[in-house]
Amino acid sequence: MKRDDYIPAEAEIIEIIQETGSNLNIKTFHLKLTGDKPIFDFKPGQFLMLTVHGVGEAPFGLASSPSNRDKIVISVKETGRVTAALHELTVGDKVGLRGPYGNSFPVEEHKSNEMIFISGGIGLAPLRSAIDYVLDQDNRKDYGRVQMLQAFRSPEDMLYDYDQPRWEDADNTEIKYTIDKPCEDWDHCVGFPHNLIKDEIECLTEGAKYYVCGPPIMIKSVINELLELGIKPKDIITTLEMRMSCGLGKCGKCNIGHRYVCKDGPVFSYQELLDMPDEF
Amino acid sequence: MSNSYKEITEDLQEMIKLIYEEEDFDQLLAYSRGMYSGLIEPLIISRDSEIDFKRIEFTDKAYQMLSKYLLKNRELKQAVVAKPCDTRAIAFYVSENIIDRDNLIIIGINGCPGIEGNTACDECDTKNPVIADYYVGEPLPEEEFAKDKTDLKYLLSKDKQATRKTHYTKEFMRCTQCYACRDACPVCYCDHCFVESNQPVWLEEGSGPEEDMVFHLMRTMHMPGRCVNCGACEMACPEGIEMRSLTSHLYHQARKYFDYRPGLSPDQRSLFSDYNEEDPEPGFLQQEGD
Amino acid sequence: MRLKKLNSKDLIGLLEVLFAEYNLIAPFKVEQGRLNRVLYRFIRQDTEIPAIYLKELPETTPKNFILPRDERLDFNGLEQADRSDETRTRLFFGVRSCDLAAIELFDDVFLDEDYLDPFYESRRKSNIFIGYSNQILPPNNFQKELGIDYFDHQLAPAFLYEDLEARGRDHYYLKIKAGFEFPGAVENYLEELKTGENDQLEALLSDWEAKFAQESEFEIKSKLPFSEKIAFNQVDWQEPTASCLGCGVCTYYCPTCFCFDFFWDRSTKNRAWDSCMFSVFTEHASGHNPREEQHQRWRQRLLHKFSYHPQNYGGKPGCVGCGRCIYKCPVNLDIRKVIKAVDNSLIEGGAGQ
Amino acid sequence: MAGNEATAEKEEFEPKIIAFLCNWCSYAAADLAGSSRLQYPTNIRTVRIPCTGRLNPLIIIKTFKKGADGILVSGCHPGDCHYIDGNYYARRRFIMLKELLEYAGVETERLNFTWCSAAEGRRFASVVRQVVDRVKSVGPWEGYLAADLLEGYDIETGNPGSTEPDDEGGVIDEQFL
Repeated sequence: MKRDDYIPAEAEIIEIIQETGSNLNIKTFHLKLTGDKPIFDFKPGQFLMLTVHGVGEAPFGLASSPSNRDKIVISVKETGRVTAALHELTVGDKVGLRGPYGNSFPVEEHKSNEMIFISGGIGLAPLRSAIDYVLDQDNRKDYGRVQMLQAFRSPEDMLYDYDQPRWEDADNTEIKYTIDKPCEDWDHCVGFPHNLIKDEIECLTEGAKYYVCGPPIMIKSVINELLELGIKPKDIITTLEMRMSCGLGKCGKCNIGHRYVCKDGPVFSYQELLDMPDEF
Repeated sequence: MSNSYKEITEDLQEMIKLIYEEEDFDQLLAYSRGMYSGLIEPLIISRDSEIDFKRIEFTDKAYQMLSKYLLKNRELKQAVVAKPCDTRAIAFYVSENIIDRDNLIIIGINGCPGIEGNTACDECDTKNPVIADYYVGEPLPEEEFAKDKTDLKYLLSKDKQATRKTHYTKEFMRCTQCYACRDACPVCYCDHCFVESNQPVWLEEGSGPEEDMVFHLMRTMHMPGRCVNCGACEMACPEGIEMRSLTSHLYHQARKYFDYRPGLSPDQRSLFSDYNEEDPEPGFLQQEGD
Repeated sequence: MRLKKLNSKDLIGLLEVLFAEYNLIAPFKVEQGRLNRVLYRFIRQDTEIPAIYLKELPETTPKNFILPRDERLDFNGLEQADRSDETRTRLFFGVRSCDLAAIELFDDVFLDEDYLDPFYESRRKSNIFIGYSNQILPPNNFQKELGIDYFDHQLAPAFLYEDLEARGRDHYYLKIKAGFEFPGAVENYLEELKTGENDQLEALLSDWEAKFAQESEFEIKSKLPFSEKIAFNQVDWQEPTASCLGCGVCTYYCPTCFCFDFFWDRSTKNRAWDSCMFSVFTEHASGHNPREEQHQRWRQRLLHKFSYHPQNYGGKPGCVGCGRCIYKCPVNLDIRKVIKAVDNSLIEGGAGQ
Repeated sequence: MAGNEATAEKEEFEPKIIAFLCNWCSYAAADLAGSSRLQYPTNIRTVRIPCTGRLNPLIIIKTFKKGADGILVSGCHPGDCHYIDGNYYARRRFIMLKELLEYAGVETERLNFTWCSAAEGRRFASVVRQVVDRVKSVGPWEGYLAADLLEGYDIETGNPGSTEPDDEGGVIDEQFL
């Protein structure tokens, strides 16, 4: 019976990585609980509520794999008041942390399948937790081929360039990058992800699971494209982003129909989304 | 001689029947009685859904400003039943190019008998519509707005400043910041209100009483040259807070200093988007000895 | 179960005893601005007791005390409150059955085992509710349609019935349920019912009920929970809710609305009421808003009470039919008109039965 | 005894005054006053604004809320505005704002508007002295609300417990003490 769920635990920022250029400001924060308290165990796809003292609180997807026990990783795009205040903080500053909340990617259930990760911009952050979990040495053998299509607005908006070498030479793994508009010395793909799936990804309609995350319009267009290619709704998994305050299904902000994205989600298969009203 | 509500109701029913035959429009805005509650509520009905003209009414409780609903679907051609203060708000919309005059069929109520419990009606200075296409009721002679009327009529003019401060403290302590006053006000039409802005933060969250006062002061500061003194803010307040004296005071001071009353004609410039070299400077620090 | 009768003087005596024993909260008629309102108030001294006003339905409900409009989430303050038992129990006197049903709804939401809300629990646990009813059906009340009994509720250990037409000792009936004891001193204000008088109250209540039945002709044909699919796809939400101004007053005065938001006052975390009728309720920092239009917010409010809450909480309705949202609304938008619109579509859609 | 104690208290009271100075005239005048060694009270904290026309009246309302005891707004003389008519527009707003705040209970001495051109260093110094004296005469800022009534405010129910004549105050909420 959780009693102290609204009051955040104290955490400290141990590292800040500036991921992108200044116009689309994304930073990755490495956090650990003060007093070396052990990190709460979580599953890929879950999220936490981060409090910037005196400013506010917001949900952030956990971007590190659960097997990484010594720090919590989140990536934050500067859009509103809380994220702007968070971007002002420096290493050593204290923040509030509570969680983990929500369900998780069905990675256990999807063992022995091929895994395809399609991400749009900051949508790569929650997927990174699942990617690292799948590519972890003692999990890799349980999964088939891994394909990734990572879309960004422009080359300097790419995330996790320090992970790319590790991902690229993980076995039986291919990564394709794409940006919106062509620009010089860019030799990867160009264009929106839903137009590239047909020829960049080898789509199997059996034994392959598709993980999609990005801005709402991108999720919808990629899902439509996958359905056209014959992928079954139950094989398409996405994670939604809603405005949240409590994270426990009480404050009434994040519901789609009678289901709460914070408690029954944020991860939904497209099968589940089909019988939920179109309200996200 | 002022028109009775019954007469106006009957005239309105006739007039709207006539308009349904003669004019084409997309939506009608009028008043009617709630099916279950029996309370007066705005009737917003599209032209093609069938309408029972007998349900159209005008009573002493019809304080809601139908002109406010014009803003919600500006691209439609709308017929609206308009009290004189409504027509002033509409004239203001047209003068600020917020709404296209050709999209409107205004049914003005002449000699408005006023709304029960609305202190604004006691000091009303527009008994007849300012602009309209059709009229109901007999026009009342416009009371020439005597100079002294500006000081006497509105509520707290003569009291000492301390009593006004106590009055507003007592009133605004009840404010729950639900913003019904802003939502009911016909001249509150911004897309992004300062209330909901979080960059910059004008109103700290949480409803401590002083923050409520700051909200009302900031809202009132938008009113000079817009407020048509209709009293809808006070009538909409679920806590019965008396806050109209703030906007009413500025309404009368704008008359005193600039001889300006908003919404008198569709081609009028608004108070703050205009100036005059010889505007007065009351209370400014002039030279050395001031 | 014991039945007692008392006249107005006895009632005042009874309240004085309760005032000595408990933190007494009761409704008062207060003149505020241009409104005459009935509000719950802490009673500070016994001279205020005669001014208690029970006849009309209060505008506020125990919700203001149990889930306050503004609450500082002071966790360590909570610790002391738990340990110190000298905080006297609070006794709410004169609570209507629809408001009691609303408190029961809050208990389902905030006291469920896996996410127990400590702040709600500390304000809720030491409370006693004494019910009240008379023969005036509050305006716009449709609680019958949601299966809420006019004259009793299991959260109230005792219920007071006031017969406005009777004089003297027949004016008030007090039903005290088994297992509940008033403080001893109360006994001398209560007159034991003579034999054969028990069914006198039953008769009174049943013809009150008959009177109420004719007064409210509003009826919900479809069973709860309303089907989400049909409500989303086949109901024209725009037309019945076109006059809504989006001010959120309905949710502030609704006894069953509990949506909240956190905010920070310097470094302390606070909780305050929020409203799904506000435009920024679901607005993302990126500007994306799943519910742009006001009729979508109305759809959320109505379906939360008539579809989502019943689906998540075992079929129990999310609305108690008290009617406050109707006469408090600045444009008097009647929720029954919107319920009817959905009800009709459900029946046409075949899912009604 | 209380008399001089009050004045003693006033003596130490050094008002915090926020001065919104228009960059082209009054800010330059303040600069000139400084460079020509003119003495004037140090109570003002200057905020440079491009023109008085740029000053949103909400900023002034919020400045008082944040605890300023007095405010001075000074710009170019009407007709000399670097942006031609910024100060003309500002003038109407300030008149209305002054009327509103005075009506709502804020002493008129707290809110001061004036015009001061770049050459009037001396006049700027005397204006500041004048404003400091005016604000001192009304004492420190205690908020927009009558503080004594706040005791009765009962945040829990939002009912203003103490405003009823026969009521001495509802549950006192320590948040507001």
